[in-house]
Amino acid sequence: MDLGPHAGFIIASYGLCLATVIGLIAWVHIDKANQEKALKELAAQGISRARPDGKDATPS
Amino acid sequence: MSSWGVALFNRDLRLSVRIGGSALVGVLFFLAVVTVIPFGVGPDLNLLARIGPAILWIGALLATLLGLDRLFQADREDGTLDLMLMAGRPLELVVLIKCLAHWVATGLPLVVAAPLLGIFLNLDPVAMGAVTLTLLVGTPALTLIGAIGAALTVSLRRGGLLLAVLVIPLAIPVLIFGVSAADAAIHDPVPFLTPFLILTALSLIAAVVGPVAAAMALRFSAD
Amino acid sequence: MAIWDYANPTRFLRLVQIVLPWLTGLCVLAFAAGLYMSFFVAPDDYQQGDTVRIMYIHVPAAWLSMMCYSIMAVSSLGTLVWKHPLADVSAKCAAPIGAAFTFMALVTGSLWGKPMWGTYWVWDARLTSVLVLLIMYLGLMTLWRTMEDPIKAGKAAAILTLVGALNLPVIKFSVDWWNTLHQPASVIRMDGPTIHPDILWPLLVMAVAFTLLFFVLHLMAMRNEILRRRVRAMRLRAASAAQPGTAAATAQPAE
Amino acid sequence: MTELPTNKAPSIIRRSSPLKLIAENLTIDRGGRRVFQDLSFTLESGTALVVTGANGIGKSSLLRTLAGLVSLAGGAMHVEGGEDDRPLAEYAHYFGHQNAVKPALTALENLVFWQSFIASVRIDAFAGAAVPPEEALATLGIGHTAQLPAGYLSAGQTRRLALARLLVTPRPVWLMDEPTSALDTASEAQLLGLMNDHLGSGGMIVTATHTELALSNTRVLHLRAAEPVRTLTEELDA
Repeated sequence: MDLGPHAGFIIASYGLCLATVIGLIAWVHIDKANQEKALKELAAQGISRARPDGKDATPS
Repeated sequence: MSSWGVALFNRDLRLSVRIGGSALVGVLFFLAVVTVIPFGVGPDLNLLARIGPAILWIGALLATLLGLDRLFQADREDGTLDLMLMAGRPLELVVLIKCLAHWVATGLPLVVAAPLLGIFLNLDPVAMGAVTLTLLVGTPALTLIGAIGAALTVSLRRGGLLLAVLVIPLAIPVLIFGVSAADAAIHDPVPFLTPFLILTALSLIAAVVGPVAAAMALRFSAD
Repeated sequence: MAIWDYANPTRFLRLVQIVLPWLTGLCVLAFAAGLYMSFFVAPDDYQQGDTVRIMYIHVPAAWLSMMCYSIMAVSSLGTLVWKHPLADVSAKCAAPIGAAFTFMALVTGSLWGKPMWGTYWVWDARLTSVLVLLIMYLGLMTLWRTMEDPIKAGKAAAILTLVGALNLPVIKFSVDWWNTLHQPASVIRMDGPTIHPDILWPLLVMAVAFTLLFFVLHLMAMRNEILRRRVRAMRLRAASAAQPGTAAATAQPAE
Repeated sequence: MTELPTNKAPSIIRRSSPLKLIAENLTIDRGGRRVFQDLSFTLESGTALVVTGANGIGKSSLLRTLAGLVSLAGGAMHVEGGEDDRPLAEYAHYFGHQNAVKPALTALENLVFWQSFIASVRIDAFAGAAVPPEEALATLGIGHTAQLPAGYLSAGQTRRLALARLLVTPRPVWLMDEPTSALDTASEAQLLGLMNDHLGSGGMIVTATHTELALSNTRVLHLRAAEPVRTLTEELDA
């Protein structure tokens, strides 16, 4: 299709948005991988996640 | 205000006067900023007269921000803040009084210095009076809004820069109406009174929102 | 209440596990439909030509930049007033996403403005407000990063978010006022009921797609944040377990 | 027939019950870590509670919690026998590691400020009275420094200046974290004297300390690490 005389601007807009969204998705995935790796390492050290009193340790 | 308020006000004022003459440093910084601008935009007196109010306002904003990071930090570092939290006085009022003392020590000297610096910027007497008047009404708002940033960054070792980043967006309306009112007095597209009254309203709103938010942040910071 | 059922992070994570695939699928479908419509169905604007197609990402991005801040403001109330345990997680995770959408809105706005108004940037009330919004997002993110303790940081950021929410309308109003003072309205406005249905439908579909994208990213980021706090709690426990109670001389700083 | 002592009637009605500090199931978290949980105790008027335990066990945190500076994750605390809606923090003086002394102000200015700033507690069950600032400085042996900027004071003198704060405003509960630090033996004896006087006038003291304090009427609260969650394990009368 033909985007007319301002094709460059349109492609640049969509391209930058795509790049930003890909950046966000990559951030979320890399972050997830990092946290899961850390959790695995801690579990390997034998540190349990739950507290002895049964309460969850995460945000209080 | 009862005696404890007066005692707090006097103490804070005395501290700012005795420690390093913070008023003097603020005014010197103000002078430095105003001196630097003509080097940036060129020595065209007409141009300077036109943007003079804006320069003075931006200088005042920066000078105010510069001194704000110690507003609560000094009290936190030596344990004073803990005692203030349990003194049985309304923390919002404590913040308001501290802001008032801080403004008298650092903001008021800027207002006094503004007419003198106006001479460098080729401002005519009317413009000088207008800028000074808007600064007098508007700088308390800067201090009060800045108090929120100061309270939020009180536990950070180097919070000064972050404070400026957090506070500047909040200070934009004050700047807009301050400069507009001063401009309106010089070449009037609008009457002076409209932006001036809005500026006054902003200061009054800041006198409520600032202490409430800052007090809340200080309570959390003790944890 | 339903929200309180998911106050427990573990239960929340389980919910995310179930909802996320569906939401992602819907989001992809919506984007496919939206992009197809905006490129092949929607007509050229007689005045703006093909550049009108930028609108299909610009307007949803701008809408999300506002919605995201609203979600942060509500989450902040959740932190300060209702003390919901996931509220500050939600607020913290919304900030980078909101900043990204605000950035998109600004960039596409500039790229749209250049062919239309002949300049990348005007100090128009809307653009300026969005720029201030971006600075506020970035400031909030910095505040979160600088504070070590996530709970303290959450409270501080919640206060700032609420003050910002009060301030945004004031900024909009003052910039509007300032703008009319300095340059009388000369900017083309694309709003109101004049939008033709051929343009409106792709726009709505894209808005839905963007909103879905936001929720997908937000849920994923929240899950990561919960995991991060879990890691933090476990590391703290690891540190205190390695230190028998009697020998240590450091553990608790007397701040 | 004698006149009825009408003017005395109100005081009979107002006669309050003795002061009592009650803490129930205190639980606190700091930085996502539980410091202690379900800690309960009551403290009667004229008694001192000595909190002992290893470093980092949460002694300072307990005192800061009682001072209202750390938010509770669970439990409640209040003072019985005073005004109803007043939080514990406003009955208490906190004497922590930091002195809250401004070096730029004179010793007297520091003290006068705290006297007027901190709200005093006047209730029947507590006989403590406000000591004039000059007198408080003299009592602590730093009367000669009254007009000196506090920055010129030695560490021990600054500590005593901080202590003088507790005398100029009467408040029934003293929360003292390592009160003897930076004090020499003579000043320590003086501090003990002041603490005993405070107990004698119906006050209460909660103190965290490593050294033995010869206080008149003490109870001991020993914090011990219960693996891996730290809880209060025993409460003894000394």
